[in-house]
Amino acid sequence: MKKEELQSLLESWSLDLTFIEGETQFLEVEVPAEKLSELSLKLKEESDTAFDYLFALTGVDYGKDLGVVYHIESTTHNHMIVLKVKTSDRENPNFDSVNDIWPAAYFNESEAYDFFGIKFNNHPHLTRIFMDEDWKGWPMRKDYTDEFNMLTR
Amino acid sequence: MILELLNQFMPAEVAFYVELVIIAVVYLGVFALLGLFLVWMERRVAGFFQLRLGPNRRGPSGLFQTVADALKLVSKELTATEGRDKFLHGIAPYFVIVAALMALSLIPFSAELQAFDINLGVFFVTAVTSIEVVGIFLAGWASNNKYSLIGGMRSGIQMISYELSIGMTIVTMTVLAGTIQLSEIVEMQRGGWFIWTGHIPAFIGFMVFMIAGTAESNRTPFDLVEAESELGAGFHSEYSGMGFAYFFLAEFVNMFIISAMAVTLFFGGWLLPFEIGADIPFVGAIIFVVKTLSVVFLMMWFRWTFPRLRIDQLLTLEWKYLIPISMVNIVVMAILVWLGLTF
Amino acid sequence: MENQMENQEFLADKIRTQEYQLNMGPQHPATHGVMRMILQLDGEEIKNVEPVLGYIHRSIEKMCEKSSYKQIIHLTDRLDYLSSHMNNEAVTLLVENALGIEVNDRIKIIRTIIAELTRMASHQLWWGVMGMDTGALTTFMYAFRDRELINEIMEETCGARLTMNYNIIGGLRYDIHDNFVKRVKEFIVHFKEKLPEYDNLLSNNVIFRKRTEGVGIMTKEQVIAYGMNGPTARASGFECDIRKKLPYSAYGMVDFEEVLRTEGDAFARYKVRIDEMWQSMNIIEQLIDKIPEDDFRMKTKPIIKLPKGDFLQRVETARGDFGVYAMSDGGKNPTRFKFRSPSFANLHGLNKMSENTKIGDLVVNFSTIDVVVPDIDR
Amino acid sequence: MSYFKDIFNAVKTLLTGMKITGRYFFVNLFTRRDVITVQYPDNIDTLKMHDRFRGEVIMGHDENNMHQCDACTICENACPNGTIEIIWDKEKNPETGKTQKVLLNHIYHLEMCTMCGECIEACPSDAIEWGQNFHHVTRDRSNLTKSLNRPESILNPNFVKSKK
Repeated sequence: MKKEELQSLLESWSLDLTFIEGETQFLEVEVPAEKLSELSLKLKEESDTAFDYLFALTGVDYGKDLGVVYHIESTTHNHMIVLKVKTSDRENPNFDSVNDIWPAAYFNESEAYDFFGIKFNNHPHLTRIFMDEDWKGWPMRKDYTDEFNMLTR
Repeated sequence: MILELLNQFMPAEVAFYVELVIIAVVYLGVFALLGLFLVWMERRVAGFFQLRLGPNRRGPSGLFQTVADALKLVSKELTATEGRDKFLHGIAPYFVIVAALMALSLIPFSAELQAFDINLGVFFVTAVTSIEVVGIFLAGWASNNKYSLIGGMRSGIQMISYELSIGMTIVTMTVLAGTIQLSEIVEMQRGGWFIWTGHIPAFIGFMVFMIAGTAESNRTPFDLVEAESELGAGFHSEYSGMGFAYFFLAEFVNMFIISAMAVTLFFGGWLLPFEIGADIPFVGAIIFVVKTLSVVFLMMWFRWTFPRLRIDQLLTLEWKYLIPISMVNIVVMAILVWLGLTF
Repeated sequence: MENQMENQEFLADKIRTQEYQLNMGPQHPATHGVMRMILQLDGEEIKNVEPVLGYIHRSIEKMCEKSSYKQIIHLTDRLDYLSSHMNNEAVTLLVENALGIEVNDRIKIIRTIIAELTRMASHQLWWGVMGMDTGALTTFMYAFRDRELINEIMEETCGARLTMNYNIIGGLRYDIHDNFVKRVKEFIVHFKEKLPEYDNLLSNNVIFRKRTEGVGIMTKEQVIAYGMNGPTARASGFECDIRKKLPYSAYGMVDFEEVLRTEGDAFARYKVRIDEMWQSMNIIEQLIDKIPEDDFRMKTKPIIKLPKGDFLQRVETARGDFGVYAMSDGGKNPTRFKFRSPSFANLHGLNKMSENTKIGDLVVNFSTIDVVVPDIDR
Repeated sequence: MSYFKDIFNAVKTLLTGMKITGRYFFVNLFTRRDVITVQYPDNIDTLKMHDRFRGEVIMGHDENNMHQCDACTICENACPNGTIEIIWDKEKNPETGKTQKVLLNHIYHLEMCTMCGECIEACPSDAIEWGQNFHHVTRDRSNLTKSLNRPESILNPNFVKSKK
């Protein structure tokens, strides 16, 4: 499905989505955090979209907001969509887990938690997978200070 | 011979015990040298199989490399896990090494060179070699390490199973030989090696013996007890220094014993075909060692070619293939001997 | 008789058995690096596998945020070091596509040839290690014999054997060496002779077959759900070859087959990689005589700044679908640089694959999903 | 029947494998033809690396002990790891009377270098280049911190800053 067709289809679902304008590679959709799991499930279940392959799940620190970017692909239609969720809550960022929809999110959500401190509700086993269990702070956040920074001299 | 020499200058009883001590010391020396030589041979052979040279720096063709390694092992600190069963952990290597030594004493190197020629020969060897499993099992159990424990458990399953088909093959051959005294078995082959006179069942018996023997000595494709890629080092994970060296040497000497048994049972021991060179003294021993090393080489060839089996496949192979085959083999052999169809 | 049976059942109830945990790794020969797996075992049978990651986490993504785009390239060498060229290519293609730099055919073809050589070298190493994991130690050296020739070619042309860092934005670091074409052709002749040996030594071996066939079966649906990719997923019939799906570099110019199998077991995963080596040779043979005379690098600006926006570039590395996701605010450095690593994605399936299998099967399964631990940990 | 067929096929495949390894064994036993390993410290004199081999970064000096580095610090900035440190001073050129940068010490931390080549790529005057030496083994890490310009070396007065 083409980018435009996909956009019009998604608009008809009336889920309060914002589409990012401009020259983007794929259709980029900004989703309100509370609608994420509803939209995800619909994207996967609907036969027109059939987004069944979670390609990448990226935690992002936008400076002020924290967010997660989902690259989701359909193996039947070969189209891709980018979902973005954001929250301005830096103390306790919280999204719904998509682990039950795409099991591929299992480690990826742990990774986002590990690096950005983003919590995912209903994730079965959210741990710090790369850093030590007792690591202080969220290292990939922009405001994280690293006393042993090798890069800036 | 030694006894006569000793009798000249000491009482007969003392001489008897002194002789035993001398023989024991000689066998210990042979054991150590044999082990070191086989380790060197394995490494060198593995080198050629793997398109490399193997040890070639110390001594001629790297012959002293293993000596250096042994010295290193002796000088190493002994470390062990906390919470191990100290007594069993300490005693386990000796089970293995004593079993190997006892079996070695029965090997008929030539008509003259056999320390201990009892009429139960073959039976005694199988009995003694099966003690080894106790040592390996204890090592696995006492180490307080799960990898060792799994290795020990596997060894229990594996060695007891494969003991059966080894035993059956030996029975097959004793049906042909009519005796279980090792020196007599060799003497029976003066007219022709058993692999020739026993033709089909003997050949099948040899194959079964080689497979089961490889499994008995815990070598690839049956090295599940150690299974480097699965268990690290298996039962001897927690042994260092001499403890490890004992296991290591015993493994190689066991390989030698299995091969020596194969040579005795199938390839006429110290005899050459058509009695060539039968009169020259000590040539028999050389012939025997050369033959045994060829069989050892065959086992090394297996090791450096085949992947390892899985534990359930190991048992499938034993119980579904080797045991039925060797059972039928005994019957076939018995019929052949009864009908006089052997050569 | 019946009585006896009853007694036995009674005994089986009485013997107290217990599941136990086994730490496999971080220093374990089968984990191919420093990775730990916590196994929940019932005797020899595996009930659960839980990978513990991060032993060689180097925060490359964080380093990328502080590096310029030129400097990022050499960091990607250190992710999946066995397909370092393809990783470099992903970053260069990302920047080139974002800036609208169209490289000439010479660059494209050379990149593709070197990528395929790297893929073969990677698969050769994997084959050797696969043999070692199943216990056939000799395969390792045979694989290295052939891999050494590729590394020689790389060293002569790129200057390094493994972390080549040969791609730069807008072209290649050096032109190909004078001997390059000759040596590659020699290698193809040599390897066509030696690849059947791989089959005879390992693939057809009855023990190896028994160890791999029917082990760790993954269906196509499972593979997609777990986000698996690369040869591992193609063994279950999932068409996920980026070279076919979204052709980049010179893959559009060549005619090759996407290797697919439907069994989904360990042997299928094994066989896919063996067949991919044939396909790689096929691709190189088609391209090696077609390298046009041209510049080996395009003109680029000295300081590279990406336009504002998000960019994604996917390439097919030896392990699968490698994605680079860059978020730029228009500056010299990216604000977020994410590597979607194929090994990490393939790891998701390990638990499912190893359900109710033996410890030996876990080693085989782990070997056939072919992870490179630095690629997981990043 | 398939029982025996299985056994037969199994033995056949095993023998095929043994044939391959056996062939290599006997070839290597008698001729050493297929041996692929190299006897490393023995061939140290004859071992030659490829011209492009990236062993370390060196600075070329000509016969008059002159180098081409005018301490522009472009390489220092291009390095992703902070491997290069350049210590320079301003000095008056006696001939022209202009003050110009003079290289005092081009410090190269080999222990931090990843051989990415960005510095050599960036250098506008081809002052630094790849060296093929790979014998970097040392007992003390401080030996790996090297000064690339030789003592008493001066800037080549005829050097041209060629923009790449």
